[in-house]
Amino acid sequence: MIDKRVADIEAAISGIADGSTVLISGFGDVGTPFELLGALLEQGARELEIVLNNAGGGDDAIVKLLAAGRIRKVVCSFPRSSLGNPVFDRLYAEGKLELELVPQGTLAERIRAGSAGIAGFYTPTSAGTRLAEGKEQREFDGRLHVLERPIVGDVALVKALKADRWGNLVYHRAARNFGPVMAACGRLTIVQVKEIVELGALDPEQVVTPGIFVDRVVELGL
Amino acid sequence: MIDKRVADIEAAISGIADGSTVLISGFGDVGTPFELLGALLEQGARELEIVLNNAGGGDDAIVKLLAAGRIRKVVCSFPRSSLGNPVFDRLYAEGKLELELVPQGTLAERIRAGSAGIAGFYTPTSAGTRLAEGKEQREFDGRLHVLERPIVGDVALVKALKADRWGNLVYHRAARNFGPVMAACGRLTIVQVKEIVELGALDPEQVVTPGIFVDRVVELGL
Amino acid sequence: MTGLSREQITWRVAQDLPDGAYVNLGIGLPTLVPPFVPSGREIVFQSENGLLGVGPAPAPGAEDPQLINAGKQPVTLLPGASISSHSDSFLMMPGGHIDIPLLGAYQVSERGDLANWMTEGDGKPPGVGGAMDLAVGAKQVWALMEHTTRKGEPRILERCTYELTAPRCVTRIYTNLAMIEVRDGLLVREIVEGLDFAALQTLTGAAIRLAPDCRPMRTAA
Amino acid sequence: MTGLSREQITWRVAQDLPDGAYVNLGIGLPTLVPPFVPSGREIVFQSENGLLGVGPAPAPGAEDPQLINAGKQPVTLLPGASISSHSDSFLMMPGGHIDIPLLGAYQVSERGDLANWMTEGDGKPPGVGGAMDLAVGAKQVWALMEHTTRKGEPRILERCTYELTAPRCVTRIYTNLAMIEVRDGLLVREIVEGLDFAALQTLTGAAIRLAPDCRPMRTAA
Repeated sequence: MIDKRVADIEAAISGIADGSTVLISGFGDVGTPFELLGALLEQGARELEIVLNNAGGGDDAIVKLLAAGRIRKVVCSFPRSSLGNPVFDRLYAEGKLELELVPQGTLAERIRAGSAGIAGFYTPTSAGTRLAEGKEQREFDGRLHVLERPIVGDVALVKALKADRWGNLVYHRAARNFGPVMAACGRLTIVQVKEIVELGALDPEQVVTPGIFVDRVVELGL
Repeated sequence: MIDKRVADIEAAISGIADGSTVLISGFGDVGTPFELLGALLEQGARELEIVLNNAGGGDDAIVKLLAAGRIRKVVCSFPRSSLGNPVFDRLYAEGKLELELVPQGTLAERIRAGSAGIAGFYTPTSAGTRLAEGKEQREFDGRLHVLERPIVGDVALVKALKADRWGNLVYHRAARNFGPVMAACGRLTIVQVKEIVELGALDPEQVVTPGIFVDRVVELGL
Repeated sequence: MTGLSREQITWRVAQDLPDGAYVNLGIGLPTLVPPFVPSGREIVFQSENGLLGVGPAPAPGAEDPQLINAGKQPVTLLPGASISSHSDSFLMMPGGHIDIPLLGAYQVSERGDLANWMTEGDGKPPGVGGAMDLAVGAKQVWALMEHTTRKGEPRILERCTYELTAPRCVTRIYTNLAMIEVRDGLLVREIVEGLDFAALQTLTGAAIRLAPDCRPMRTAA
Repeated sequence: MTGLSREQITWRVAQDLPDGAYVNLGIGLPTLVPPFVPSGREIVFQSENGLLGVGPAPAPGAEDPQLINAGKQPVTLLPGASISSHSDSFLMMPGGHIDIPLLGAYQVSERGDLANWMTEGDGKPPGVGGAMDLAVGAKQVWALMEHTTRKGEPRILERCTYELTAPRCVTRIYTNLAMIEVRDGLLVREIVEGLDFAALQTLTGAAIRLAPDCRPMRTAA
């Protein structure tokens, strides 16, 4: 029997190795699996490379992971927060944190490529800018493009609305954002949901993330 | 006001120019817009390049377009039908029809790339086979990949279940197949649906093809 | 010369959005545009985080905290709206499906280069967000900006001095002083009342041309 | 020597599918596998045309004509099933999400090259379908085939003579005569009753090795 439900958040987050690349869903606070990140803080894995759109702010769990020295590298599009992120700013200024800045759409597409077995793609985004430096640039149809390589996550941490025991997922409103693309890309995909429903309760037409991409789901009621 | 509804199938299909590249949704008969294709037969455009998974069979509208000499080139993954397609076979054998054979997943991905402004991507599919001949092949991480270029449709003909006046679409079961990816890729996307519903009747979470990709919808009741 | 207020700039932009257009709203000034769309026009506003058909701000207390725009402000959805994942949402920009991205700008060059993501070091790490994705692909890109910096230095230049977001992408510039088309250089289509062309040239870091039909810049009555 | 029937080959394959596996069913022999999965195991069958969680054939008269598998036969969906577009469905193959594609084969080479899409000219245009996509990406690819052609010529060869679907992809071969692992050459794990290793070698176009624990090939009781 396929049963991806786990009893609690500690079980959900167990087994993440030092040095892992961890994809984290969310756009700002929305769709960000803060409870899984809190458990990751307890779990103890170090030297992590995290891939996410923003990089935390205020006193959220991402900032706490940064402050605890657990993050080696951040791959993101926008490491600034309206709440401020002095921990990030300090670590970055001191050279203690590697930052790879990636345009938001390119970030999503590189993760999708990782999930799809695509070894690279040519996008016009960032061509002719500083972010293309050091990358192969090539003209197609008279226009400059940048070769972007895939991102593959050892782990993906995702927040969704509902799951079933096969790991099928649906999301709420703008909390969908990076969830589907990251869930498909994690070698180990761990999902926190508000509610686990009976198998068959999700209409096959309305499943957004098919269970094939998901390894563990934990119900948190939020 | 945005109103993509058109009164009848002739209005839906109007304005397709000779020499157009026409994407046609469907996998076998399922999801294939046969009524739009019938109207295309009447409409008269010639020298068409059609992009689709199969290439018709029996006496369907694709075979009729072939028989009428309206098709210059077929880009597809599987030009064979259990119903037989002697018209295709004859035209192909006589050299009167160009065939570009593309693996099914590569076909979907090339169309997606066309819709996304991606100028090319490296896939392992077909590397080291006859279908990679003449294409750039390149090793990434010790594995051979093929550079595949995007497909862009002048026109996409798609079958869906329901639409609203903004062009939002939902599909029925396995009839989804190439619909979403082709709808997003046509410079002119024309959709036949069973039913047109009121704006707001489709749940935003459940829209499969956002209306931004759609230009015309026609209600056929089937 | 202060010219138009921020609201007046966004009002002016809103008047030019054609009925039925798909318009992305960048963060900053562009998010102020929607309320000023003339009645009778239906515009579909996209927010890069997966929303198409963004409606007005919700009534206080009626916010859905998981329904936000690119600027992380609560929004609503109109009838006809749809939700996409990030990978599906970002198909719409480089793929050319968005008719007009409205983007804030630090600098624009005379050939339409856009700089809107990075100023000279404020000591903090740079953020690019969706700026570069939005600037490529669309046939038209409209930049919204103050004509000069607070110190009075021009933001419209022969060459941008800040890092580029994308080369040769901006097709039209709306500032507090003028509306300028980027077409073989900079063509001034409108100037605010009380400013003449020569004065505008002194506030602009590249050569500008006066359109034969240049008009006073419209503002809300 | 005819060995196993088509049903017996597919029964034998079904016994090896582990509980919880995601399995793609290629057209032909593989589509016969599902009814033979031992009870108590939950296998998720994928059909390349966007179905995950394919169930048994529908009762006559209960078919949904728009719910078909890759072979264009009517199917059902199990509770837990999901529908994807073609671009999302084909993420699952080269992306390595499918645990085991079950593929029909014309020929397999001793290094695991697969030929299953094109024979020597029957005069008709070639069709590739999803064969090449399915053959790449998965850690295991199981080929299902008759051990020889109708004329008795071997289909397991040092080098395929037909056009390749993908090089070095097949990890296991189930035929009417044997189950063979592709592991530094061809390792025979099971042989049908009544056939000895030497006889199997004469029917095979490449050198085979006998596994120390080689057993008689199991069939349904």
